[in-house]
Amino acid sequence: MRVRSLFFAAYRDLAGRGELDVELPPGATVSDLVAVVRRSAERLAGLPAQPVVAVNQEYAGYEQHLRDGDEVAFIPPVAGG
Amino acid sequence: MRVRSLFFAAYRDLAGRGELDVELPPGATVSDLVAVVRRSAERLAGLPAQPVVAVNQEYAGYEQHLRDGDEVAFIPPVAGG
Amino acid sequence: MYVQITSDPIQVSEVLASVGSSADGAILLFTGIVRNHSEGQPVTAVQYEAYRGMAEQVLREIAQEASERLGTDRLAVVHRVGDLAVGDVSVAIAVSSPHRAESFAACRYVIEEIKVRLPVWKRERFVGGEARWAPGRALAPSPAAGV
Amino acid sequence: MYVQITSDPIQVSEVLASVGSSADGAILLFTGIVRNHSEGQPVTAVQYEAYRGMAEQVLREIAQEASERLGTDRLAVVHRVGDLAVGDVSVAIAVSSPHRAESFAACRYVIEEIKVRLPVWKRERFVGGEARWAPGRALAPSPAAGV
Repeated sequence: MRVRSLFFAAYRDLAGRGELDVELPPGATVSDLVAVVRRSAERLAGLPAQPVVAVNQEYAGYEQHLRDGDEVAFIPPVAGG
Repeated sequence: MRVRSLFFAAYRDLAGRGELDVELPPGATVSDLVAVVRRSAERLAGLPAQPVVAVNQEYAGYEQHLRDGDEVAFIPPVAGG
Repeated sequence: MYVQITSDPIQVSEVLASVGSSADGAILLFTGIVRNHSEGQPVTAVQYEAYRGMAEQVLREIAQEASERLGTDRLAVVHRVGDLAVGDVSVAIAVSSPHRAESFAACRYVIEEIKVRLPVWKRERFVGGEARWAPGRALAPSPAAGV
Repeated sequence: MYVQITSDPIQVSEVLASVGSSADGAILLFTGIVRNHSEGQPVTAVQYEAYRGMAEQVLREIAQEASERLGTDRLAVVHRVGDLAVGDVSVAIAVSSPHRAESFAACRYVIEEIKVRLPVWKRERFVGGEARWAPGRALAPSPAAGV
């Protein structure tokens, strides 16, 4: 299956890109995705070991299983207001 | 000496008047004034035994000594805001 | 710092505009409004009476104390007296500060102190024409003990 | 209830006017403003970036939760994104309720939750042209534990 990773703000600067499509085996979790993303490029290894993520625009835990077409956002510490 | 008593809101309705000039012996305190005022007319006996008072526009204790020309306001429970 | 007791309608936008600065990240505005009910009974209008000179002095003291909590002197408070209709603004408080915590603390302080210290009274008029002085709050410190 | 993420300047008077009713005795307005300083350094401008779709959804959730504290649905919150200058309004929150305690609690709740949950980021530009992402707040619950 394929999921789309999104990088915002400081993470986008770090990644050098705002999006990354990732191929994952069926049954993969958020945890698996984060590991794959961090290994996929040298600059992406600079992401925190456990960044906050949102799956399809909802904050998600690392055990959550992903599905084909999911949108997984890597959320840096927020600074709104 | 002579002091001026002021009655506001519910106390004015009770007193049937907004002001009352009172003659007091030298050295009289707020406590003395309140006693004299409460005795001075039947309707004024309806005032609380110890109403909050302000002397010359500052909240005052009952032991405070009064001086000729002082303005003593009888302050009902407040309801601003 | 701007403090006023007035019988004119309160211009909320002016009160708000009187605070703020380029150093401030937070502005807070509180307005008290004449409600159409009081303790379950429908209210048609109210009348605020003040011990005018003292009320101005007490309001200034409250503003001064709040300003210390605020950390700035960018604070405005206006209390209206006289005849008000439902929906009219009876009090407006505006504050600004670099960070929000101070604005919330100072704004709340002003309205809470007004409720217990300001020599102002409210006469509520009910449907049918009956009117009565709103049950107020006695000052916390006992006068016998010396306020 | 009115909730919006917008790149247009925030019309504070409209946000304020969207709350209030004849049953309400208290109206509270909070505005967040771009300060000219951040942690001791002079700031010239900021840029807010949002994960737009999610931010609107989270802001709606926050407003809903606050509305329960408020006891009314008379709540409006608007957050701006894009390029802002010093003095510009970044966020406006207006609430109204019969009594003031609920307004203070709900208004404070909205801004505190925005600060920890809303997927929005701020890039600060300093005198001399240097810019950096403002140090933000990591979400409190550990993602490993399942948010």
